[in-house]
Amino acid sequence: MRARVFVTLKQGVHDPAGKAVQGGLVSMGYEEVQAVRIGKVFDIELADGGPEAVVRSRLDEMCKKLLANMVIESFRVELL
Amino acid sequence: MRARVFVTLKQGVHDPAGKAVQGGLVSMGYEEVQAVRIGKVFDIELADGGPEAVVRSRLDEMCKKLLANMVIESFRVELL
Amino acid sequence: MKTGNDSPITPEVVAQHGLSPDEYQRLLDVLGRLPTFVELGVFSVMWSEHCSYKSSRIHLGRLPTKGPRVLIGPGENAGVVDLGDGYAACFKMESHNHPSYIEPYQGAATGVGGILRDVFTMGARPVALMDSLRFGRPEHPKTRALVRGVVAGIAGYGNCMGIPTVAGETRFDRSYDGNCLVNAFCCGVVPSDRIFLGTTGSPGNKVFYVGAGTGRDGIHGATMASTEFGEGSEEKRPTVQVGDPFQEKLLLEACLELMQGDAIVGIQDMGAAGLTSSSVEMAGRGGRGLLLRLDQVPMRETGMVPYELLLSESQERMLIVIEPGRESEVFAVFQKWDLSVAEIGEVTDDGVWRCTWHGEEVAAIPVAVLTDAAPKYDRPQQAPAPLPALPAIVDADPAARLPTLLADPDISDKQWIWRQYDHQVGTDTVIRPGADAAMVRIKGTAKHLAFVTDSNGRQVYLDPFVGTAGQVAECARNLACVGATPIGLSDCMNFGNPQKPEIMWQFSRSVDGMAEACRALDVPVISGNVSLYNETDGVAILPTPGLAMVGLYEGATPTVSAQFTEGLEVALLGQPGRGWLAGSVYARHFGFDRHGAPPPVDYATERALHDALRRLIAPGAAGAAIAVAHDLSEGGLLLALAECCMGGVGGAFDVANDAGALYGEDHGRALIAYAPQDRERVHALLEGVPSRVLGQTGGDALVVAGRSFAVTELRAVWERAFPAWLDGGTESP
Amino acid sequence: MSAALRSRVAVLTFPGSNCDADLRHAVALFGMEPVAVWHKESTLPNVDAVLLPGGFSYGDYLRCGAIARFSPIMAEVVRFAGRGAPVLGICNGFQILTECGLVPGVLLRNKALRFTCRDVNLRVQGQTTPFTRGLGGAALRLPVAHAEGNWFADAESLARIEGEGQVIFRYEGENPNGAIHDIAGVSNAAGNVVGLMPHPERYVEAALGGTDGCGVFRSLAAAIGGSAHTAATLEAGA
Ligand SMILES: Nc1ncnc2c1ncn2[C@@H]1O[C@H](COP(=O)(O)OP(=O)(O)O)[C@@H](O)[C@H]1O
Ligand SMILES: [Mg+2]
Repeated sequence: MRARVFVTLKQGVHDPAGKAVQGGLVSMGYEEVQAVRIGKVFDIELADGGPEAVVRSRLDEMCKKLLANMVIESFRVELL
Repeated sequence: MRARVFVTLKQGVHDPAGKAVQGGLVSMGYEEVQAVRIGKVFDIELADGGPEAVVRSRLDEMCKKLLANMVIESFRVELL
Repeated sequence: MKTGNDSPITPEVVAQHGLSPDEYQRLLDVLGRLPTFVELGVFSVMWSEHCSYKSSRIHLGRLPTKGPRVLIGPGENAGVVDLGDGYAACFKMESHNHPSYIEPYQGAATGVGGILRDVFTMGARPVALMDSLRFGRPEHPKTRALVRGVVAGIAGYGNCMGIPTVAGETRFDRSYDGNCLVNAFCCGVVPSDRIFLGTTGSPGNKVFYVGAGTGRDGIHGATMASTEFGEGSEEKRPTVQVGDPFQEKLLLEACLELMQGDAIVGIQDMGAAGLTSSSVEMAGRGGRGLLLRLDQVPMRETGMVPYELLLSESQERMLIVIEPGRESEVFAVFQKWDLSVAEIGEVTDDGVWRCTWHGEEVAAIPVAVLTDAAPKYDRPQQAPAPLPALPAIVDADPAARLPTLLADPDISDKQWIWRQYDHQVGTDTVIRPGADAAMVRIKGTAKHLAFVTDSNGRQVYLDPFVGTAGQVAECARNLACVGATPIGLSDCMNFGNPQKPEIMWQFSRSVDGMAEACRALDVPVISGNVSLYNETDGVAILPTPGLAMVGLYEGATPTVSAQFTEGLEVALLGQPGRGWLAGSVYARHFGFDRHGAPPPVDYATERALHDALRRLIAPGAAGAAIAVAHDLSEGGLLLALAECCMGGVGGAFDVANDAGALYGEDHGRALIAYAPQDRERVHALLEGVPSRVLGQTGGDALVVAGRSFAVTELRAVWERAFPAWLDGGTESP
Repeated sequence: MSAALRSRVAVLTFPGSNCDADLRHAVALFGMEPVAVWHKESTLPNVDAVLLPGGFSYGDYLRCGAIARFSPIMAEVVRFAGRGAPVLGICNGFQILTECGLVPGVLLRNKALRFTCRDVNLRVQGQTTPFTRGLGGAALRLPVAHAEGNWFADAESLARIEGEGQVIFRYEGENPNGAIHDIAGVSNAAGNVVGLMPHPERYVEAALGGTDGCGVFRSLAAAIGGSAHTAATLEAGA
C-alpha cells in the first residue's frame, strides 16, 4: 500500500528558497516565472494497514507529529 | 497560470533523509512504514505564456536545467 | 485605500495589544487624543517590555558602562571597544527565547540573524558568534526536539553567513521545561574612525529601506516576547519569522560596501517591532522627526496595510539615512547585490513621527511620546523566603562519582553541537570550541580577541548578587586561561515575570552583583538585552543572566592548551579553597540543587590569579612558561583534571578523597601544567599567587584520590553521553 | 619576484560565497596574486588559474551550486577549463563544478543529515593535477565543513572515474559524509579541473591548527609559474 504526503508552507510564511529559485529562473531568461513555492513530497510504502479510515488517521498523526512542522506548514495526504 | 512540478530521486539513488524519516516513524510506533522517499514539489506562478505546448516545453527546460539534477532526479510537470 | 485605521478600539483591543488600563490612560494623557488603530499598534510595541525596558531601565543604570577603551556603550545597536592601532571591537548579546520555544529552528536562526545585523549596522564585519542555550530536563518530552531545532537553526544561519560560531554553553534544568533560552552573541571588528550610528542628521535627509521585502512575519513578536506563556499559547501563536541567511549575507556585503564611502548619515537594522522601532529609535537619537511613506515600502505579500507594515518583523531589513543627492550610490550598491531598495521618507524638523499611506496620514506621534514618555516602573521587590541550607552529604567514596558527573548533561562533551557550527570559516580561529575561551586573530595585526559566555542559573538562584558576581569572575578567569585581558561584557538578562516582587528582586540583585564584579575586575558593560516573562503557567526559569565577555590578547598566537601532554608538572593556582559544595554539580547529584549559598568571590585573589595566568601564557623570549591552563569551575578540581586528560594523556595527582576537595566550586582557582625545567620561571612569574604542585602528567590513567581511571574510559563516558541521549548513541558526534 | 611577475589567480565570488576572502589570503601567502572576480562578470581577467570558493551560493537553496552554475562568469570558466587551464572548486565550489558538469558526480546530503565541521584524513592519488603535483600518495589532514558533501555517481560512471584515475582525494579512516568509495575529491578526464570537499585554504598556517593545505597551493604555484601568462610577463620584464 502506498501513500503520498504533500507538505507545503502555510500561506504568508516566507519561502526564501522559493524566492531564490524564482530569481534564478528569471535571470536564466524565464521571465514568465512570477513566484515559486517549494514543498516536500513523501512517498510512503505501508504494510497492509487495515481499513482506509485507520490508515488515513495514522498518516494524519505522522504528519502532525513528524512530517510537517505544524507551526509553519500544512499537509495533504493521498492514498494511492 | 499555475504549474506544479514534482522532482523525485531516481530509483537506486540513496535517500538518507527518507531513510531517517522512515526510521523515525517506526521508532515512534508506526511500524507499518516500510519505506519513505522524499521529493520536492514546486508551485509555480506563471505570467500568461501563450499556447500550452509552449508553456510545457519551457517548463520542461526549466526542470532539466535547474529544478532537477538529471543525474539523480526525474521530474513531472502538471499544469493547473 | 484600506489603512487598517477603521477598526474600533475597545478595552479588549487595548488588552490584546498588551497595554494595561493604566498604560492606556497614560497613552491618552501624553498623546492628548484618542489614538488611531495604527497608532495603538505602534504604542503596543514601543511600550512593550521588549522595546521600552520599562521594568528594567532604572536598574540597568547601575551597571558600569564606561572605561578607557569604551567608544560606545549601551544605547546603540551594539557597544564598541577600542583595540588600539585604529581597530575596535563591536559586540552584543541578545535573546530569542520565546520565538525559539515556538519554532526552534526559525526562532534560533532569526536570533542569530538579528544579532549579526546589530553588529554590521555599526560598520563592523562580524568575526565571531557565540550561543548560550538553556533547555528543560533531558527527559522532558520536548527537550530533544528543541535542542535539535535550536542547534540546527543557529548552524543554518551562522554557517551560511560565513561567521564562525566559536564558543557557547548549554545547560539543562527543569525550570526551563516550558521556556528554553537562546541567547546569541556576535562580535565584529570595525575601524575605530568608521563607526556608524543609528541617527538621522539634518532635516531633509532621505530615509531608505534596503534588504528583503516586508511580509506578515512575526506581527506582534515584540509583544509576544513580553508576556508570559500559558496553556494554549502554542495554538495562538502568530506567524513565525522565517530567516533567510542568504539575503542577510548579501545585506551584510552591500552595507559594508556602501560604508566604504560617506553617503550614510545613519543606519539602523529592523529587529523587534521592525519598521516602527527602528525609525522611532533613529528619530529619537537624532532628536528629529521622520516621515515614512508606507506605500513605498517593498512588500513581499499583496494586500498589506499600514498596521501590518509597521509591526511586521520580517527579517533581513535595514533603514539608511543619507544626505539628499547621494541616492544613486545607494541604488547602485543594493542593486548590484540584488536587494530591494526604496526611498521611503525623510527626516523632518518637527520631532513628530509620521506615516502616510498613499498620501493619507495614518499616524502622527511626537517621537518623545513613544520613547521618553514610555512607562518606567520601579516595580516592587521582595526577597524570597530563605532557602534550606545544604544538608551534610554522606558519601564514602566521592572520587568514584567521577564517571557519573562526566556524563551529566551539563558537563558532558558538546561536540555534537559545535561540530554543526562552522567554527573555522574566516581562517582566523586560533582557539576552537571546547577550550575555556575561544580566540580569533585579526589578520595583519598581533591582536587576538578571546570570547567566553558563562552563566550559572543555579548559583544565581541561590543568591542573585553573589551568583552573578561569581559568573563575571568566571568569565574573566576563562579569558585569563587563554592569556587575554577582559575589555568588555555584554549581558542578556533572562528572568521571569517582573510583576512578581521576588522576580524583580532577583533581577535587581543580579544587576548589582554584576555591577560590583565588573567594577572590581575593570570590565565595562557595553551592551546587553533583557528578556522577562520567561514563565509558563506561573513557573519561572532560574534567574539567568547570560554573560558574554570579550578579551584582548596581543602578541604571537598563544600556544597554551587545556589538554595535558606527557611529562608536565601540574599545579593548582589560587587559594586551595574551602571545599564549597553548595550550588555545585556534586550537590545537585544528591538532589540538593536549591540549597545553600553559592561560593563567594574575592576580587583581589581573582585579579592576582588572572594577572599571573596572563604572565605565564605570554610568549616571552623563551616561549610561554606554561603549556596548559584550565580554570576550575563546575565540578571543581576533579572535573578540571579529568577535562585536561581528554586529549588522551593522564597523570597522577595528590588530592584527598574528600568531596569538598574534589568537587568544591570555590572561585579564584586554575590548573596549570609546565615542563619541569620551567618550574623556576613559573614560580617567578606567579609573583606570590599561591600554588601547590599536584603531580605529574603521563600515562593513560588519571590516578587521583586513591583511584585509577582509564583515560579512554573517562573520555568515552564524557563523549558519548550527549549524542547517546539525542540519537540513541548510534552515531559519532 | 616583483608583483608584476607574479602569477595571477582568479577567486570567484558568487552571492553567498563565504570562503572567497580566505582563499585570496591563502593564494597571496604562496606568492600568487589573487584577483577577485564577481559572478556577474562575463569575461575573466588575464589569469593563470580559477578558484571557486566555499560558502553557500544562493543560500544552497534548491541544491548546492545549482543556481550559481548559471552565473554569467561560469560560461567563461567552462571555456577556460576547456583550454586545459587549472580550475579548482572547494566545497561549494566543488558543488558548482559538479552542477555544471566540469567534474563528475553529485553531492548529496551527509549521511548523518547534519552539517559537520571536523578534520579528516585524506590520501592523494589518481592522475597528477595542477593542484597535486608532488603530492601523489601523500596523507593529508584537512578540515571539512559542509552539510552536503556525500559524493555519489552511478556504478558505471564510478567504475570509469576510478579506472581513469579521476579520484584525486580519498578519505582515510573516518568518512565524514557517506561519500561512495570514500571519495573526497575528483578531477575531469583531462586532470586540469579538480573539485574537493575539504578546505586546504584553512590549513596553511600553523596558528590555525595545520599546514597540510600548503601542498595544494605550492603545487598550483609551481604549475602556473611557467604558464603562458607568467612566461610572457617574465620576457617583457627581462
Ligand atoms: N542588560 C543590559 N545591560 C546593558 N545594556 C543593555 C541591557 N539591556 C539592554 N541594553 C542596551 O539597551 C539598548 C537597547 O537594546 P535592544 O532593544 O536589545 O537593542 P535592539 O533594539 O537592537 O534589539 C542596547 O544598546 C543595549 O545594549
Ligand atoms: Mg538593533
